[in-house]
Amino acid sequence: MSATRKHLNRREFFSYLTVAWVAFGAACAGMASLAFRFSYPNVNFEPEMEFLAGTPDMYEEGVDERYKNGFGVWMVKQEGKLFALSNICTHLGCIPNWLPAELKFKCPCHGSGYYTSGINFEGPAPRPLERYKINLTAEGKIKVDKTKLYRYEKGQWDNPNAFLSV
Amino acid sequence: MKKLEPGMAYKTSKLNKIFAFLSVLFLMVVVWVFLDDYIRPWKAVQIEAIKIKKAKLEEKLKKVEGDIDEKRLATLQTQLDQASKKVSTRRKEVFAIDKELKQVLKEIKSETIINGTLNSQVSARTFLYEQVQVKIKKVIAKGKEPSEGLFDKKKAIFDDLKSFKGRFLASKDKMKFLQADQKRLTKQKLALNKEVTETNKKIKEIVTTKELLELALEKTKMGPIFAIRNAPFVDFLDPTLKIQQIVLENITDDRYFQQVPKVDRCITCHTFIDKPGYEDQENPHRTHPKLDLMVGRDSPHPMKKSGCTSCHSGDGHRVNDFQSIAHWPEDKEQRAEWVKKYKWHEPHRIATPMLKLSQTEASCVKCHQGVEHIPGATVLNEGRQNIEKFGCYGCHKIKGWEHKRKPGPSLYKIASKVDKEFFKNWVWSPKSFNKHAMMPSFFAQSNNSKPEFMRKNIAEVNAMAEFLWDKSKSYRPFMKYTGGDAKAGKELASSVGCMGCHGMEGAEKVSEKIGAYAGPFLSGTGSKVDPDWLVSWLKKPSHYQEDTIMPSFRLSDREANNIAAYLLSLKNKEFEAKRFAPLDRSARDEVLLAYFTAFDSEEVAHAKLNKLTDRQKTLELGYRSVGKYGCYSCHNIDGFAGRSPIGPELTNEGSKPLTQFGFGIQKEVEHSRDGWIKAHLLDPRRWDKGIDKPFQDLTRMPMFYLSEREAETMTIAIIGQVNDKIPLIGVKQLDAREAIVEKGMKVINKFNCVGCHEVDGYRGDILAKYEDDLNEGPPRLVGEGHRVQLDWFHYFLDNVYPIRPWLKVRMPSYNLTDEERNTIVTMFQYKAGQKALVDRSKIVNWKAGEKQAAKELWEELACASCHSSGFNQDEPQAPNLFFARRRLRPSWTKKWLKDPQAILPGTLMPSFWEDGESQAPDILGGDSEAQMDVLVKYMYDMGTEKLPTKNTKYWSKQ
Amino acid sequence: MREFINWMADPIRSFPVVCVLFFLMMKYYRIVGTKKFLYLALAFIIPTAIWFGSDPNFFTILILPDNIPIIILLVLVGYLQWFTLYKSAENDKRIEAGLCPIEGLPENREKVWCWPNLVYTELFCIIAATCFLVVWAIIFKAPLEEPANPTWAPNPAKAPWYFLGLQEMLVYFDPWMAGVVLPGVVVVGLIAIPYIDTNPKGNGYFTIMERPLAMWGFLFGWLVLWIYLIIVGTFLRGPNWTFYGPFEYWDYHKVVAEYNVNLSEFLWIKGLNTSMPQNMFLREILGIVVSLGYVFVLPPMMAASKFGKGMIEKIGNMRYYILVMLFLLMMSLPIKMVLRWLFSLKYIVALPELELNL
Amino acid sequence: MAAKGLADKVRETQVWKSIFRHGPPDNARNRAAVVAGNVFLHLHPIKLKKSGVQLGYTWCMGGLTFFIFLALTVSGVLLMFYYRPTAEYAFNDIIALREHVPLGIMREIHRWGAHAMVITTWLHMFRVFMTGSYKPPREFNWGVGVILLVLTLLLSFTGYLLPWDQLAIWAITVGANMAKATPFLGHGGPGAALAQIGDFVMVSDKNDVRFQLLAGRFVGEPALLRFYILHCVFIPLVVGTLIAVHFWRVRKDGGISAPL
Repeated sequence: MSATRKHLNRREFFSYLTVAWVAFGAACAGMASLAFRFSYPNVNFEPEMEFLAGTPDMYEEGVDERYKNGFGVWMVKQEGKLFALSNICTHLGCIPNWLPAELKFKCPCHGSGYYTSGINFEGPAPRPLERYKINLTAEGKIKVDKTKLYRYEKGQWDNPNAFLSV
Repeated sequence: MKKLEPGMAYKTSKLNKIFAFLSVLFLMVVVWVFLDDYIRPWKAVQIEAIKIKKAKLEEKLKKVEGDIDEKRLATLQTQLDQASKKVSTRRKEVFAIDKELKQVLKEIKSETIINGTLNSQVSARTFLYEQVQVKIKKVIAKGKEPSEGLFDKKKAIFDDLKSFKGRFLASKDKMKFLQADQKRLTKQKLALNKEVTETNKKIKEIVTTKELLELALEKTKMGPIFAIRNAPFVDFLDPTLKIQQIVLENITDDRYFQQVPKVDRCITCHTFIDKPGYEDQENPHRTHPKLDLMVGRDSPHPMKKSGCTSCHSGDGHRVNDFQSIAHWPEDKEQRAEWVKKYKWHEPHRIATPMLKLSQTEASCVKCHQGVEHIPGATVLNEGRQNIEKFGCYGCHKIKGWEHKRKPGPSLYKIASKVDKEFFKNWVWSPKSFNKHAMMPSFFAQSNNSKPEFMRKNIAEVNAMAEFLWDKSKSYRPFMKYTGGDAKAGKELASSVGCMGCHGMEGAEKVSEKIGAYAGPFLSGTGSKVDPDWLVSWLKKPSHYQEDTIMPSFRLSDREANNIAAYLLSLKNKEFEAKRFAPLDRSARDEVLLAYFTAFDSEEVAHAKLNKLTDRQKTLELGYRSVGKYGCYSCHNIDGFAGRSPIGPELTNEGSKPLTQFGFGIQKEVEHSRDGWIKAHLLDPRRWDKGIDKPFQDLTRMPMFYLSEREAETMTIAIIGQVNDKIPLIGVKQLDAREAIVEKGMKVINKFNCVGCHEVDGYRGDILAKYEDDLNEGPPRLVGEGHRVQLDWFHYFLDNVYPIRPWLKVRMPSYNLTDEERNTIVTMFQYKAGQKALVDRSKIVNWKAGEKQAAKELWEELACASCHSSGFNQDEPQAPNLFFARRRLRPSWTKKWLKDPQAILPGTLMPSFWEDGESQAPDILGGDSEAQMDVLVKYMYDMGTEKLPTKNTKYWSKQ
Repeated sequence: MREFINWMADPIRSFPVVCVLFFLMMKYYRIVGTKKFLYLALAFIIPTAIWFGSDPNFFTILILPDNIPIIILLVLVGYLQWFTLYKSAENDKRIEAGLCPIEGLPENREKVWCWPNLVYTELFCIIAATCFLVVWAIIFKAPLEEPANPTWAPNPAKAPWYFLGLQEMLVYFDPWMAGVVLPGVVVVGLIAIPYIDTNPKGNGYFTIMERPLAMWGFLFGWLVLWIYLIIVGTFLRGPNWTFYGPFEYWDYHKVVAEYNVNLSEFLWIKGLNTSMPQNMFLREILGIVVSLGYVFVLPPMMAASKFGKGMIEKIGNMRYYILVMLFLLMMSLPIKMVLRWLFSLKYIVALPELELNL
Repeated sequence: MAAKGLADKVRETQVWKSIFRHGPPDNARNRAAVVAGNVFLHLHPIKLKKSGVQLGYTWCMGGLTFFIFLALTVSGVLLMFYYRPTAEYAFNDIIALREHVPLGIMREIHRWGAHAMVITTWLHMFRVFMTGSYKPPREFNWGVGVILLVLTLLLSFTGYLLPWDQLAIWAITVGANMAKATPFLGHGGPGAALAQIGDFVMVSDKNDVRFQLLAGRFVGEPALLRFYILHCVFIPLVVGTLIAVHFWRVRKDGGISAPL
């Protein structure tokens, strides 16, 4: 075999091998990404994010815990406003307790404390509790929509959807 | 062979080439997997839906834009400019306020920090203080004296706490002042900006709909963001095209081992099913056609509570293709269309394919159980009425139908009613006597017309007649037919109310319109019954049969004879001429022998047979034949009490696996449950066609000669009988009120009250006869429980007297038990939501001048001109008001006076207070309410406490 | 023609045909094992397969997703069987000529590098298999029927396809034989093969000439008693496990005249024309004797024959008897089949009192 | 050329060298090192007889069986993300796998893979018999192979129940009823009637081998759970172990067979 021929052979060899490995690598990566995608379900069966929470006249001034266990929401009536307060601590996602004697929400995990309004005042919580979208249906029932959040620090609590005037 | 490198089986270059080829192939396959997984039919449907939505929004937007008053908008715009200019002159002031506000905000923030610190200090010290308290208490509890140090500590902490509390409260106070400042300043600032804000508000009012529509339109854009969100692989982040589902906790799917909450994903493709405004689209993009009853948010069956397949059936879990859901086409055209469009084929291996669209109502029964009538389910109700009409429940047990009476008349005393010859010919072919007969035909059908079978059938019919006559009890009519005026009889029969239950020969058209089925169609009666029996029956039906539902019309002897004369004049000569073949003893013995050999050997059977006398043989065959054809299922026959009905139970017919339906060799019958049932109803004997069956195995279900429509509606009612276990919370539960009403409805249906009276819009069949003037027909009962007093009602049902003597149609006297009467009365009471009794003593309490005014009003409105009974001798046109005191409720009477048309549209009672305007403005100052009140009082004041009897002269005051 | 094939496909007729075909194939393997034969066979099989597939009834059964693996199996087995015969024929020709088999040529015994030769080969197979599997998965959906319902059995209720040979055996034997004993014997027999087959030849190369007994025996069991029965169970058994010809519609109501009689009934009722004895062992005496004879008398008798003597000499008594027992048990299936078809024989020994039927 | 330069550079980095302790396998030393130095490849000998790489001789059925086993393990583990072996959810989860779970062919890959493994196992046995490769010294490994074949069938059979549809439950019912007929151990088998002392029935439908297999008298939820555990944990462990033995013995018995 002459030197040139050997050289050519080598180039040919190299290009076939490159194609092979690139295609093989891409196909394997494709398979892996399919497997990755597989782990994200397309539908889920978690509880409804929207629910009806009775009528406005059901609520007394203060914190109402009726919808806390089923839907994770405190209904709070304060200063003529009714709002739906998230029960998830803004620190690390524990569920604070409502202490009626002290008029505050206290998180058992790291001691964050919130006022009735949801504003944090002690412990490590970085920001106030979130409020959910709340409005009245045509029949006068309260509808809480948990997909829409209102955050105090963004000035969203004044949004007309963040509270009901009662 | 080419030279290889040492230690090599193949050339490396060749290996590499193969490797490259396979890798590329592999890559292509992987790409295919991506695409295969990504491309799902429902995505295309959803994209189509977005396009439709977009088009709709654009259309709306155009309309809204057209509606906007451009001129006004322009003026407002200039106003806004002016306002801005004006406001900008106040810049200095605004600036000053802003500065102040900034200062206040700063102070608030700093005070918040102080406040927060103090608050935590207070909390911490409170805790310490409580701890010391507890310590002291514990020491005391041990009976010891706490040390001085402990008290000192307590005091120190308390002082500390007190001082912090004081500071905390001071800080809180300061906060309040600061916040008030902030509020004030903000208000001031706003006031300075007032003109601009207000103009803006006005502009917004005009354009807000437009802006909202534009916003919605923006969402339907399919731009690059849309593409990325729905791109393969990244579509787990937040896709817009996704599977939508409804999870129902209160309705379950049967997994045989377990009930599992139903999951319906139909809305993935039927995107707009619950959204009004898409009625004009083709499926799947169409709005549900009955949004106010089904699916709609405010309907009684909202989508999220009722789902889709709970009514439509089918496999709601599935979304991947049109086929897997088990869609089922309505008819041949749709089938052809689907085959072309979706490559549709009949679903295999799916327990519950979708119901045909026209049969969806079948599912109502799943949840609405134990009711006579399901509002809104028109076709289903019709089917159920047909089941009642043809008495399917007699032979086939259906849960919820147990209370129904036997569909056929009792045969206990048959011998005194018809003669044997008639009986045999009738049983052989009921339709040849009366083409409206509801009795089905067992004989001379497609599967038993062979001479050999006919011979045996004739023997059976003869034997049955002998058997029944043998069992028949004697009955002697209490009246003699003395002859009468047939013409007057016809007149009376067609007007007195017979037609509420019976069709009548000579009035076929009207009969068809009424569609009565509670009693037999009166045709050929003269060829059928004994004259004396007929008169007695007409006069007093319960004399012949204690539990008959046929009421007495309180006919005089003359009237009874006249009607009898008419009915006897109806003859079927052709039928009378028929002579039934006599008993063929050898055929009888053959059939009997077949019965005996079923369990015994030939010899034993012969011996058994020979032991019997000739008469015994005939009676034995008669007994067995009545059992074989199940006559006892529809008729009361002595000796068969307690036998279970002959047909298979239909309670769960709609869930029977398709493979268990015997389609035989009937290839033209559609291979589905409803296909089989309908074919079976139309011709039950068809399954025997082309099959050689022995005599005793022939299909026995008789021929009903149903119309296509009847068969279709009955099929729908039957396929709704499924065994889906719906949890209690999912089933329509009757509340106490509804349960009582339902109980009453059963009685009302039993006695066919609804054959004449329309009860709150339900039936009132005979009214079809009075289309021209409803007031000539039986009164429509609207809110009857509100209209009448219960004690009167109770009395009336037992002692019927004429209330509207000018009507030709008569309220008959029923043979009701006390319980039935009570049930009816309470039903009306609960239906109208009324209290039981009216305290009549409290109705009339005159105030000064009222009675005079009432009298004037009475005269002015000329009440007595129609309600003439008791006032003059004119022919009355309205009920006697002297008896209203016991009969009517005051609250209803006032409502009636106010607007009679609202209660009974088309009534002759005039509205004197139309739209609240009195026609007598000078009485009581023209106050309509007061006028009605006094008139009601007046009526009760003059009325009598006595209850009339049937002999009371209806124009009397007593 | 279709009628004829439907008629022929009935195991009564097709089983002997298959046996004869098997015999011809093994006898004339040198003709079968040529490329020319392969091409001729393909020229015949491919149009035939297309013709079969063009029948709607057969096509419906053919493309049931769960039957796809059987088609793949058939294609592979068909080709590989031919390939085996081809290789064997080639080798046997060389051996006859006093040469070593092809696998024994020095160039084939040469040692080669594992990398890249073997590693690449394996990788190719893996990629090809993956592609094949994925494409298969995309085209054919896995079957899923109605949710499990213990109150209602579908018709036919079939076992997974690889057990259909066993299920077919159930037609001829009681479950304890077909479901427990025979499969057990198959497994034990397979494990025992290397210890019985002491023929040192044919190790590592394809040959028939040098090990005829092993080849004939194994291939009969593999092709006829296993693969053929699976074909029958899959394609020819329909609702109620009734036989259906390949071109026949699976009508749920098809009824086949079938009434089977026990050997004891043959003996007492038909043969001796008396009533059945009360004692069950006396009643079944003929069957018991025949069965015991089959198992205990036949082997020594065979051992006494010339062939048997030769065998014993070669492999010893122990191996001989184990081999014969396995062979007899294997043959019990075709024997029972033939008896069923010829005489409608149900059980040779029928002791339902003891749940012991043979 | 540039690419080649880059490749060479990569090969000279410390990272590459720490992983691959040999140069490109184009000479004898490196070819040996590739196989010996790689945990996945060292199953192979460094050199082998030429017939061992010829597809005409090996059909590669054993290798494919092993590969499919691995593919089934991977796809099976992924399927377990979405499958709950309860009477309540099993069927719905299987529907979900097709209807809305991403990569809708995962179940198909698993099911067809299972069938493919049965086929390749059979064909492997077929080839091994045809080349007489069970002969000494490989008798024991043949036995191991037969057991692996049985286990493969059992794996497939236990998996057949998991979709919890009519096909599954009735195939398993038919299959499990065979166990009922086991002589002496099943209540429908010969000899079972002997195991009875007065009222004390030792072999009945509530204590025989079928009961043990199904944890009940019929195929119900306990059977589903049991088959799930057998299918996903127990049999794969046994198969894995035996595969190791099988491979080990292939090497120790002299590699892929060849004429003596």
